[in-house]
Amino acid sequence: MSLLTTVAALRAAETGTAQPLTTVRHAHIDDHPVVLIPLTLAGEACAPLAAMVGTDRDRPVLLTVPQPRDRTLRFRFAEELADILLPLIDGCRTESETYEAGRPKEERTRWTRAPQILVPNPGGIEFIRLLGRSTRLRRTDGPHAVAPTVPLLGNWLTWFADRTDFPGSGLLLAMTRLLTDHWATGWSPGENAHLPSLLAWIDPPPGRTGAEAALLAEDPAEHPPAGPTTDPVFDRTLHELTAARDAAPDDRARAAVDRTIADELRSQLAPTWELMWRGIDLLRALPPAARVPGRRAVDRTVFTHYTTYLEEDGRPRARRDHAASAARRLAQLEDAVARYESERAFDDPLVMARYELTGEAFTGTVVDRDPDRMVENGRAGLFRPALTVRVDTRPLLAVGTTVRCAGRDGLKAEILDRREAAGAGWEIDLQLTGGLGRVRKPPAPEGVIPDLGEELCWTTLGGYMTPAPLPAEEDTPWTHGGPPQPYEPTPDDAEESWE
Amino acid sequence: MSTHPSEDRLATLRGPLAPEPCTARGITALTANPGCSRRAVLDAAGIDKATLAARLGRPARFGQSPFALARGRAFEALVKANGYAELIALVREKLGVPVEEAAVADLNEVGGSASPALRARETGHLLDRLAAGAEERLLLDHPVVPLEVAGRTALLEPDAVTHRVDGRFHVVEIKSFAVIDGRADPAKTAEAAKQAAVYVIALRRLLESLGHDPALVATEFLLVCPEDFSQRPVLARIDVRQEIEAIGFQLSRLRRADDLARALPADATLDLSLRSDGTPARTDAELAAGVGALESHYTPDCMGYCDLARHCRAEAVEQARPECLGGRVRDDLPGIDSTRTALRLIDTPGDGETLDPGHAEVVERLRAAARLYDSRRRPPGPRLPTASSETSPDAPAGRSAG
Amino acid sequence: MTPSPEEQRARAAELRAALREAIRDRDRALAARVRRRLRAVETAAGEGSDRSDAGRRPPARDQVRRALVLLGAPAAPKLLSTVHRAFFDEPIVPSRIASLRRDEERSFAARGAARAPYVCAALTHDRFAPVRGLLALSDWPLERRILGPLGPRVDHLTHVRNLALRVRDIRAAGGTESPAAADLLRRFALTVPGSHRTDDGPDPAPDPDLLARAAEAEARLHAAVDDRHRHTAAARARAQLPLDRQLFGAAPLQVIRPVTDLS
Amino acid sequence: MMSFPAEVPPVADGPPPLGEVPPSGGDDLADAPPGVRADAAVARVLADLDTTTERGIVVDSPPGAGKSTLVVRATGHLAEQGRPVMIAAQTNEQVDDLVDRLAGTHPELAIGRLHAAGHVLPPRVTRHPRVTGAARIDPLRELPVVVGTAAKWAHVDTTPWDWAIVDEAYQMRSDALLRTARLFERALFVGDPGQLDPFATVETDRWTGLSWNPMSNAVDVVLAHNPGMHGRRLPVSWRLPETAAPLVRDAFYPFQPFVPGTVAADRVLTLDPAPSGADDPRDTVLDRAAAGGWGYLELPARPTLRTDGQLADALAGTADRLLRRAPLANGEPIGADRVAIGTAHNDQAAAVRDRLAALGPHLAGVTVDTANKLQGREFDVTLVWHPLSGRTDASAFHLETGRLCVLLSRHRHACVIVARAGIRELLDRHPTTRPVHLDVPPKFPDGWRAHQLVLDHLDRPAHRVPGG
Repeated sequence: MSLLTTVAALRAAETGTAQPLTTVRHAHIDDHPVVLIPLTLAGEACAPLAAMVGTDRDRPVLLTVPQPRDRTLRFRFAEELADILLPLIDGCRTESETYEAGRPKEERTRWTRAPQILVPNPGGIEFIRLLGRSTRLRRTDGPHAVAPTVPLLGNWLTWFADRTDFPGSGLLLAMTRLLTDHWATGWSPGENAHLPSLLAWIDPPPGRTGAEAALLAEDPAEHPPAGPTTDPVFDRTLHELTAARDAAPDDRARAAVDRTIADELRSQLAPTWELMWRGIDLLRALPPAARVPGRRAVDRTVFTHYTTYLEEDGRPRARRDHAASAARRLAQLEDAVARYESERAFDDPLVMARYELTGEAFTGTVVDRDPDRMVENGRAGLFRPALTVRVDTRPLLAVGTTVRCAGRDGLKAEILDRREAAGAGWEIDLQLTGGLGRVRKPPAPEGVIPDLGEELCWTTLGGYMTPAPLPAEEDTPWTHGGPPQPYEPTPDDAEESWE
Repeated sequence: MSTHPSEDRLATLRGPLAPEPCTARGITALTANPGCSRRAVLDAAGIDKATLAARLGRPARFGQSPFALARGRAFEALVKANGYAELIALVREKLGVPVEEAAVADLNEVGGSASPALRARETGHLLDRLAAGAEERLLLDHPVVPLEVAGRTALLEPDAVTHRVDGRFHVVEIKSFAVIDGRADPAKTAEAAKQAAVYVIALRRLLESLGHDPALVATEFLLVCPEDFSQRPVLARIDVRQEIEAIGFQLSRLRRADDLARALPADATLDLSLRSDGTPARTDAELAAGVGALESHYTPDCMGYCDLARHCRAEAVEQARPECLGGRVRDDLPGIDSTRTALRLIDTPGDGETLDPGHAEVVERLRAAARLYDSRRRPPGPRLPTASSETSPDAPAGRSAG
Repeated sequence: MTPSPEEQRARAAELRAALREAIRDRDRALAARVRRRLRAVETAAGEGSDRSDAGRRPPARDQVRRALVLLGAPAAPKLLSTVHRAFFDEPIVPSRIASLRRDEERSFAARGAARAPYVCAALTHDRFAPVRGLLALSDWPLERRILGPLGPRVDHLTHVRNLALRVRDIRAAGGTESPAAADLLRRFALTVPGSHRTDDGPDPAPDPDLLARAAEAEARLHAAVDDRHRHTAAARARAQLPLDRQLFGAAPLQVIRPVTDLS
Repeated sequence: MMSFPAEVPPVADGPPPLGEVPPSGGDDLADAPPGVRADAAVARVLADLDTTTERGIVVDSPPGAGKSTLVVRATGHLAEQGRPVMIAAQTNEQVDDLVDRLAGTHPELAIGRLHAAGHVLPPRVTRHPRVTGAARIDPLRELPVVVGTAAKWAHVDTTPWDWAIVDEAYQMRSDALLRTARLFERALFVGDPGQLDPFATVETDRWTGLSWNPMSNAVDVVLAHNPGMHGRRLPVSWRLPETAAPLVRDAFYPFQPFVPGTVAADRVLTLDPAPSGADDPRDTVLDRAAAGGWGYLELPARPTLRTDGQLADALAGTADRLLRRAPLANGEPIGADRVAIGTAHNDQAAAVRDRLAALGPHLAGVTVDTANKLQGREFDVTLVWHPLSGRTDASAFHLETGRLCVLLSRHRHACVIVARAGIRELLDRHPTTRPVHLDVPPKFPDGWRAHQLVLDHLDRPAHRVPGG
């Protein structure tokens, strides 16, 4: 968030139309995203009620649980969902490519595709997390046996939910977050969590402003909530229907009620299904940012790792992280946050503007350059070409700060001086300390040192630290409780009644 | 400092209807947006905000699902079924209550009557005897405890109270939200903790009025929830000293509502009563004027809990108040009370208006941001008049875009 | 022309949406009208619930009595229903238990002890009011039907013991208890100390004999105080109440003062 | 005045929250002079080092209670017995300070300073002949004492030490301890529990309630897994003057009572008289602070930006007035380097620095920094930008107890707080509301109450000066 966002929101409120927060799209939108809209039963931790799911806009699949308190019907839902999702996940494993990674570098293989699930809102992500949790520990034998696909689905859903916390990951995304990352509305963040209103702001129907359309879109009769919680008034209908189902004298009557329940649930889900695809259209219309494919490659790599894990080990994740795995995940998350923040700024001048406003970046024109500058350091001296950059706003970065150049990967400089320029603006003296190739004396390779008159953005963003190693799980020290018991699913996990 | 005149004032505002009963949930709401004068007066006068909102033309958009209500009732019944078997097992296992302790008192009814007043009296007698050590009860089921709130007596009903845990009374709250892998929804747990804190305050005042040490009521409560995805109950002890303090503080400044009510115009009314022929005693316009005379402190969070929020939001949008866009925007526009003013200050730098020196700094920053924003943004608006036909040419023609 | 099933279903869906709108607008009159039309359409489409199935089931009275005899102490409708399903194959419809006690009271008033035993009330030990939601048998002595502070616990232990013994007997006769009965036993075992063979967690299949003994052991701890309560109260009740009140409980207390006046 | 219903007891009367270090150390000497109590507490820790059968000791130290002295003495104590020790602190600044003090106190001791490659050791370290700096552990491993940052230790691979000392342990994140714990068998953890918790750049409650939550501080984690460990406490603040210690203790350390090591007469702050005729609130507030230890300059109420220019002016101007009036601490001149201005945010610090630079070079030595960066530091006089000044709401960040505690406990003589009026009303509107997690006891004192207590104190006529 930034003052820039505030300006965009003010303009949105003024014009009644959502305003862009980016110039490009920073998320990967797959060619074949799986759209999944879950509904759950009110008052329960995770009792699936229905879901609309599929990769084809014109062929949504409706799954329903006509009596959500019935354990058998719940597992039938999980099985049906598995029957849809697992082949789609498997379908990503058709082609592979090689890439170099590791230290020392080695050649590795990964799939050329990875799945992408889109849900309407963060509540949808939470549903996936909980459904994953409630199915991955099930046993496929014994008195509470479930179909083998159910715990496998649980593993996958858990994995998706775990990955979605990493900014920049495109494996499981919430539409409201995607849209609010790219547009500002004239409403508050809480109200923007309502998908129908949010889309109305961004793409209002003809003849209405976004603000008017958003207000109308709050009517639950026209625009049912995008799940997973249902409209409490709709629940009254459902409550009567499930009661009728329970009282049905025979299978034929029960089947009739089931059909009615399915119709009613479809009426609640269909509008959101349409909204999801409109959101996808809006996002696809934005040009992708330069670093989106790179982040998608990370998704494909972790997807490849997980498919391998499932084949070679396949034990479900434990209920909670142990000390070392928690710390490892925290380090990865902090690294991902830093990378994503700076990558977005490097890819998008409108995002970079947020950092310029806070003084963490500046854009200036090269007004002087000394491409052959050497500074004294022992016998050889150091090759440190110098630039003077003219900026409009008062520089806030201190002398000695290291900055990176937004347009030129790897080009790094140190601020030597800053002063008010004669006439207007300010001048900043920089010496280049990195990104010069391997040369140790002039001349620098062609085109590396910015030219006079070139306008470039410099920023403190972009320096990453490799976190220090963590102990293996079995070496957890006494300060953190010693080595944990390796996780084995217990009969209790499997038995945990789902009712 | 008699409160009578102002109580009369609040009663006059309300008209002939009986005040809305004061519940624990209502009291915990005191800690949500305590800066809102409108809400303070409406609550102190016991006005039915849902009905009021409907009369003002913007009925509240939430309510409870029959499934959620049924689930809540069913779980409490399960925990208390079979002679409180599950609850007794929990306090024995988790809190080390000895097996000898199994006496209970069902205060849902007294002598076959469910009258809250009778139950409150019975609860008082029993607590008195328990505190004095004359009797022993492990559990009191649904005791009724009075609490004086703004001149009215609220009769509060904790799910249960245990005695005999560490020698103190503990409030027990039975909630149907799940504890999954040891974790519960922190917002729901916080709401339960606040309610428990109200009960603790009420029990402490009751014991004190009976001449006992109020510290006999523990400052932690026992939360019973279903575990994971099952119906099996689990118990957690939660320290509510901070909640007791926060709610105690808000209770102590309730007098504010009286002062606010006294400042209203003489003809102001919030009377929702109906005449004998079923028509409203006061017109909607009169009600709107009465509500309008009370200053609101709208924030988007209000939409989550206040029945009147949609009315207040419409009012705030009308006035282009910055808080409509969220706390973040409001913080960026300190001292500027409308987004229209903010935009005018941004976009007309040379209109000769002398800036308030306090605003100068704000405006300078906003202008810098606006300059950058306008120079970097991509063209506004969607570029998708016929998006669907671009991406999927075979799409059926009838699909609606709205 | 009669509308097709599809048309009827569509019509019902429309009416349901209209009903929701009426509820949202708090228009009760409209809601009632729409609801009537909806019922009509649903019935025509054969969707509505058919609740006229009473004739195919044995009278609830007999079912409740059977479950109470097995349990041996006053019990709540939910438990009676569960027990009946677990040990006599079918659950008792809860709605039919609800009215049972009142029906029995009327029947007793009309025909006296002729139809005994009646399904009657358990009584509170202080005011002899009918205990909320508990049913008992009229041929049980008052001592068994009066609940003091320890009464709910002791009665639960009685239930546990009797059900455990029944399961033991079923097994002894070479049979197997129903899954519902096994489930009930497992749940009950969690509530009685000493009912598991090991300390490391609940037993997935508790030993009925051990469970019965554990329940008896805890009941013995409470017996002295509980029996005293029951006997004293029963003696008082016999002295104070006519026979019908001894069976169905004293009339409820009257509220004398308004709710808000507690001082 | 704030009024609480009589039935609700003040929080301080309750039992200490779970997981709190049980108070011990020096309490049996409650009536003894501060010096005796402090010595006894240190002696007890040293004895623990020799005798404990647990894997460690935790020592809680309120502000200025001789934490560094304890670390130096514990190091000397172990070295005397020929027991090598590794020391981990949290920042290079802290490590360099510590090395300087260690080498000054024990000039005979060979000390290794483990640092990152490319790090340039400051003169205060290099001036000691027995200090060896290195970026790798090999040349230092056999020295009796090796000091480095926790971040550097995390990359070290060598045989474990018998004892480690972890300094500023409450500032160390649990995952940093996890990375270093393999390097020692036992450890002495020293730190100030009242300061800011370490932070992470991600928000998640995935690990809340876990005893090994990687986002907790090191002490909480180590105590959760070693409940038998000794909890000790340093009972005397040598820094805080008699005017400050009771307020800081009541507001921030309700369960770790301590006393000031000095009396008012030991801490005399004198200023030249204010220029005659000028009734400048900045001078008045300085006079109040000199007389009573606290000054509260209250500017007119107004919602402001975080970087309230008038507040920055007032802080810089007051610092300017202070240094122009030839301040003396017990007769010794107070230089700009003994004055600090504390803020909540970096941009506030930058705004103050700009103003100071504009007022002249005599203010160049004044330290201006955020609470996070002022942790562990000490000055004669501090000026504080009140975290709630000009705000329209009181967020958890701004209410955080540790932030206010750091800001109000850096001074030896006097502290001037500058704020917009209206904080009382702000607090009234924003009572504590915390999300409640199972197995996570509430933190005491909570920020709301601490702020109330501090404001009650500052609002007194002896301290408060209306400004502007």
